[in-house]
Amino acid sequence: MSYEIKINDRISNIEVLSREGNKFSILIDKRCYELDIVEVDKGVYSILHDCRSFNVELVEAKNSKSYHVNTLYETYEVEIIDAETKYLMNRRKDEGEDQNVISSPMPGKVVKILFKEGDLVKAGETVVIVSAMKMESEYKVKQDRKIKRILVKEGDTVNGDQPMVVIE
Amino acid sequence: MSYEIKINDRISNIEVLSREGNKFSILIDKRCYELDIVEVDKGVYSILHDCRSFNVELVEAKNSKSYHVNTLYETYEVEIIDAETKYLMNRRKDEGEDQNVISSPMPGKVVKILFKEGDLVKAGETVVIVSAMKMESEYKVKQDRKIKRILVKEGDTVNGDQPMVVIE
Amino acid sequence: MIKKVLVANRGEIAVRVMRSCRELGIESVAVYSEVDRKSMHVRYADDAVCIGPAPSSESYLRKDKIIEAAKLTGADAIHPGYGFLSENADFARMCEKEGIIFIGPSPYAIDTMGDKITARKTMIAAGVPVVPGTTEPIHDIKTAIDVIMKIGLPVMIKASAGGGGKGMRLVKNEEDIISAISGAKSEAKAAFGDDAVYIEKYISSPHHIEFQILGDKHGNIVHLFERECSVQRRHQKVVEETPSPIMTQEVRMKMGADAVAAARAVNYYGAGTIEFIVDDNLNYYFLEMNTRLQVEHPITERVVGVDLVKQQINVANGLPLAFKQEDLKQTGHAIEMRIYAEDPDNNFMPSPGVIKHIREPLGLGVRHDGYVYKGYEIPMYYDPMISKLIVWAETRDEAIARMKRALFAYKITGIKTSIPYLHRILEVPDFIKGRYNTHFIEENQQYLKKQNTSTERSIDMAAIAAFVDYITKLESLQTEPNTKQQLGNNWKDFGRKRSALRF
Amino acid sequence: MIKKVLVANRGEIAVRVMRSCRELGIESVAVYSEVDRKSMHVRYADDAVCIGPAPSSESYLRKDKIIEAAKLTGADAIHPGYGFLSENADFARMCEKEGIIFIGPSPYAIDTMGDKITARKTMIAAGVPVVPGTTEPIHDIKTAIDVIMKIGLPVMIKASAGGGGKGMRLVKNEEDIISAISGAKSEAKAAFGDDAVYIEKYISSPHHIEFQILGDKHGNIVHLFERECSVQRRHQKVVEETPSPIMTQEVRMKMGADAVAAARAVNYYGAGTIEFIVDDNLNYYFLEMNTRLQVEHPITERVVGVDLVKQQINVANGLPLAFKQEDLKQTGHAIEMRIYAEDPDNNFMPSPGVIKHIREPLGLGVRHDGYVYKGYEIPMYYDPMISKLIVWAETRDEAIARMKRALFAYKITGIKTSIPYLHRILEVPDFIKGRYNTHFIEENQQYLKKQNTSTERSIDMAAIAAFVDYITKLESLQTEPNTKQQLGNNWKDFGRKRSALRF
Repeated sequence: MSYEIKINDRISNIEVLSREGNKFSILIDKRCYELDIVEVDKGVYSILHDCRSFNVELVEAKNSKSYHVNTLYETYEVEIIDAETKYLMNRRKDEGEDQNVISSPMPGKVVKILFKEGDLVKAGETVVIVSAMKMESEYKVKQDRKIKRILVKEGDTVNGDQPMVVIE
Repeated sequence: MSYEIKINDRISNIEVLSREGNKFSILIDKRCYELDIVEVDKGVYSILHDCRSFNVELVEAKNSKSYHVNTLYETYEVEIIDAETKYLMNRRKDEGEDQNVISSPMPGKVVKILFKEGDLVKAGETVVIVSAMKMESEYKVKQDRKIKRILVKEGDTVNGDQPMVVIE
Repeated sequence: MIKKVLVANRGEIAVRVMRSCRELGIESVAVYSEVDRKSMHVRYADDAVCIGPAPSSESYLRKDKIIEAAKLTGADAIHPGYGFLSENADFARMCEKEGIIFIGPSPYAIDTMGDKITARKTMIAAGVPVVPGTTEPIHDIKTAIDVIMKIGLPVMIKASAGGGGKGMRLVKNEEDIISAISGAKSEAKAAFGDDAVYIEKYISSPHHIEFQILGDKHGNIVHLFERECSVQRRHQKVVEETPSPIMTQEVRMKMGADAVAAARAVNYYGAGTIEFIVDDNLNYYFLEMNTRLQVEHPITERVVGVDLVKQQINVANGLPLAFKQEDLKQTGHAIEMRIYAEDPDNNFMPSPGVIKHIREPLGLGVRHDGYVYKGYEIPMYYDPMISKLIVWAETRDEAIARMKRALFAYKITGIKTSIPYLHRILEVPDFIKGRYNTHFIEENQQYLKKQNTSTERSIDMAAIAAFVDYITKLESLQTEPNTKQQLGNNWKDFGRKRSALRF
Repeated sequence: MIKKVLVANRGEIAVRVMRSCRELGIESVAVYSEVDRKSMHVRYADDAVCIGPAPSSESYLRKDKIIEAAKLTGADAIHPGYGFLSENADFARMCEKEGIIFIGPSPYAIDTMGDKITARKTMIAAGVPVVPGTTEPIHDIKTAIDVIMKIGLPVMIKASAGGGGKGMRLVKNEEDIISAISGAKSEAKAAFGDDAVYIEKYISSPHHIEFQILGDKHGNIVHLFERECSVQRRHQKVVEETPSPIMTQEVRMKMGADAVAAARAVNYYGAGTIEFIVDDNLNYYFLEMNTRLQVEHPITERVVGVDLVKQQINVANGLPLAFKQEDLKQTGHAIEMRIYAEDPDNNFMPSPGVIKHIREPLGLGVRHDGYVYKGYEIPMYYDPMISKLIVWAETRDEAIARMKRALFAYKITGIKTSIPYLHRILEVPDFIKGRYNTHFIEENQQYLKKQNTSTERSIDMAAIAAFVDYITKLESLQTEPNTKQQLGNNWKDFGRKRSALRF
């Protein structure tokens, strides 16, 4: 069964042609790889291809189908696109969701919220300031926007990827 | 609810009197401990008692109720004795099970089996030889016995605690 | 003699101090904030006391609670580490008053060196060179010219009343002096209504070089040579090395003697650091003194072969230094790099979070001073430094190669770290040549930006690993759960099984 | 110049060799047996080739497969590590024939030093002291007395035809010589029908001291001082240190010169070790030469400041040594302890298994050369050594304290290890004093047995941790499983949920 897989911005077709123990034959787009793949520790893979030794580390991202993937020098965002994901991606496109949310990419503390619900914000203005590890990060809007909902208050602790402000 | 717990050869009564987050009040025999207990990694516990910092590491042993426990300099075998365990312990006593089995305490390879089923073995004689890490270990009987069943054959790979020979 | 040391700090430095205590047979006490309950220093210590909520102002900076913890646990000494209360003279005084040994210099030395103006005056009196400049405003051109000729070019002329670059002139050539003074003066007059100016030596390519010193309570002071700390980002040191690649033995001896003189001027005891600003011609000027252990102390430990924390404790115990200046020498080359929980490819955004997996670099010539472990959550309240990688080798080139090897083997997942950025620093030609100053990072942006090293194959391998992980999960999900294996035989027999949970 | 090195080994030494290759910019190739697919050397290498099933005879000892792997991956050199094929002259010859550089000495040197009798003769010819003794059987008492007077007391008299202790006599005092010879002869006659005897110098408290040497292909040979290896259990080294606590500078220089002479006698190049047996008066005798890197080489690396693997590669490349004897010196003190997967409290039973959790010791002066990691299963087919802990300090006392600190911080669960046993060695008075010989372990059994350090409180803590773990599991089992959290929101939506599995 063939899947679609998204690596950063590249979308590829991927399919396991055959498998015997840890020996895989995998087709990705038109490239066929004969591989020896073992998981040496939770999320840590050792892959041998043509005698070359690759180490790949996975951390599950927002759900069980998306990963942060580290190779020797690079980090990739990988997502397996199944029917569900496609559906969600389409819905997201239709509803314009997500682009309208200001989220904190890291855990931190909300230091300041500079607007209130209903306010109009000019492009480039800072909406919210989050502090983590003695550093403050400002979250701005790129275009003129209106504050629809504010989901946090000053002093709140937020997690990574937690939505803070909904704009329209 | 009070449990019985076996630490090496000591059997104690143990009970959580109260718990609030990671603060525990625990009664063991007649000793009451006020403790701050957190699991810092899977099976690795940090315990604070009267400002003293203890590090305890657990490895599950033969089932979910028994542990190998490492403290700073010591290793203990700990088993929680619930109704089931008591039942099994009694049955074991009645049937004389387990004492009649020669098991390998470590993974290894069966190098030699010196008797066959039905043979009579004299006290001190070696029944089976297992090899691991370039070292051979001999398993003997302490008293005159009869070989009831042989569960492995020469060349077999055995796991830790795997029964090899049943004697009577 | 000290029997039990409370370490008033957290993170790698707390663990590092406790290690030396353990080697000396001294017990250690950890203090921790509520979010640091699982922190390594709590696990490593013999005793541990909670001193308050996460914000430093409510815990690690609370002098009263720390003293209280020392009394509760019977600690007879306090080591402040670096940061937090390490350069707080009041805290040192409080310890003294409570009969607890403060492992650090006298409150007098902290105070004197802590105030920039007092420190500068003290250094001038001690004959230690400071950045030449006027201390009084100058109004007439002739005095200005005299002063400039005395200081020597280049100089910076600054409006006394000034700010924001107004009335500032950099003078490099003699023929520009008069026009520069006139220009600065008239600009200052126009902007601030006051034409007075200051003149200061301008150091165009400054190097930050510091000297480690050690003094005892018997008046003995030695230096342990220099550390080159010019690789800085936003005034934060990123790489430190010793010996400095620009140093000569002659200048080293002179600077060392001046560092000792600087320390002697405040009757210094304990470990301290004299920071100098140095130009390309190795003219050097006192910048400030850090009256504590530095983050980068391990490179000195490695090259000189001395455990600085043990020395601090010995001095606090009133012992004389065990060595004289002539006993000390530098062997080989050491480099330190600081690993931060931050995303170097996204404006160095801090990256707190849970360590999912960690593999620390090991082997010949590598020291790794850290405190995080698998499963540990790096809190968002403190400094993002998670560890320090220190390598030693016979030569600088070999040390660089070794550092690359160590960075290659250092794996952390779950958070972003500065490791890829540090890799890139080691590839910058100016760094390799040892020709760099404090402008290094800003001048080498083109080398330090994220390079695209992706090949089609490496992208494919990333995709394949994720895909295989996914389908393996899917398969195990579609198989009937094997509860028996997970929970041991006995659960099932007793019909307790509700479902199989991960624990 | 060598571009790619195949490491014909596994475990810590394979990783250690690859580290130096990486620093030199040389690619590395791992070979592995079927059970070693997940082993660290496979993960660390640039290339990896499977060479057969688990038993060494079918993989790591298969010369043909290893050469084949080198050709397949384009490796131009092979490093044999220690053990396996490292002292196999045939393998060295095969490499040569196939145009692959063998990183080690010449086949001639391996052969000569590999045969005990040839080696002894070669050493006598080179003027290197060997254990004094007769090589021909002696029949008459007068000759025997002459020989004994020449060798000096004490001596061991052994029946030529003998065995099993029959006809053996230890002579310590001059007045016992005649009766001992007569007794031995008549006992030999009675037992074997032959009264001929051998006489050999008896070393009552032997020390095992070895010298590291390095030679190049241009006839330069230096020594890198001694390693004291007298702490042995069943002829296996357990602790090594340098400098030797019994060595004097004078004897060191003499032994070093003899070690160089020994190596020169076989035109040695590469790294090698001359083992000596030494008595309490520092009389020393050649024992054997190891024509390879030793397990304990890191203590020399630390105290002399030289990367021995890099030196081996440089020599193999035909480069001359970069230093002369007078450039080398010892700084401080280093100790190595070997960590085995074995149960010291159960007759040193091997303990293969899965590493559940590992925390490696770090910090100032600690090097840890290992290869296991969390989740790794130590196979039952190979040597039980899992890592080596090497510490350095200014003095021997400090090094011992540091080793204790490192052992304290070194945590492995899932298997039994020798760590508690090593701890006890460091507490033995004779070890602390540095007064020990090869009888150390057997003479100090009372200190080395498991001590009961349990207190009621520590037993209670063990019980409590297990109990809390148990009831936490029980609770989560009795709660409705929160599938959502475990698998992400999306699973549920699509009704794929069958059960919650741990993955």
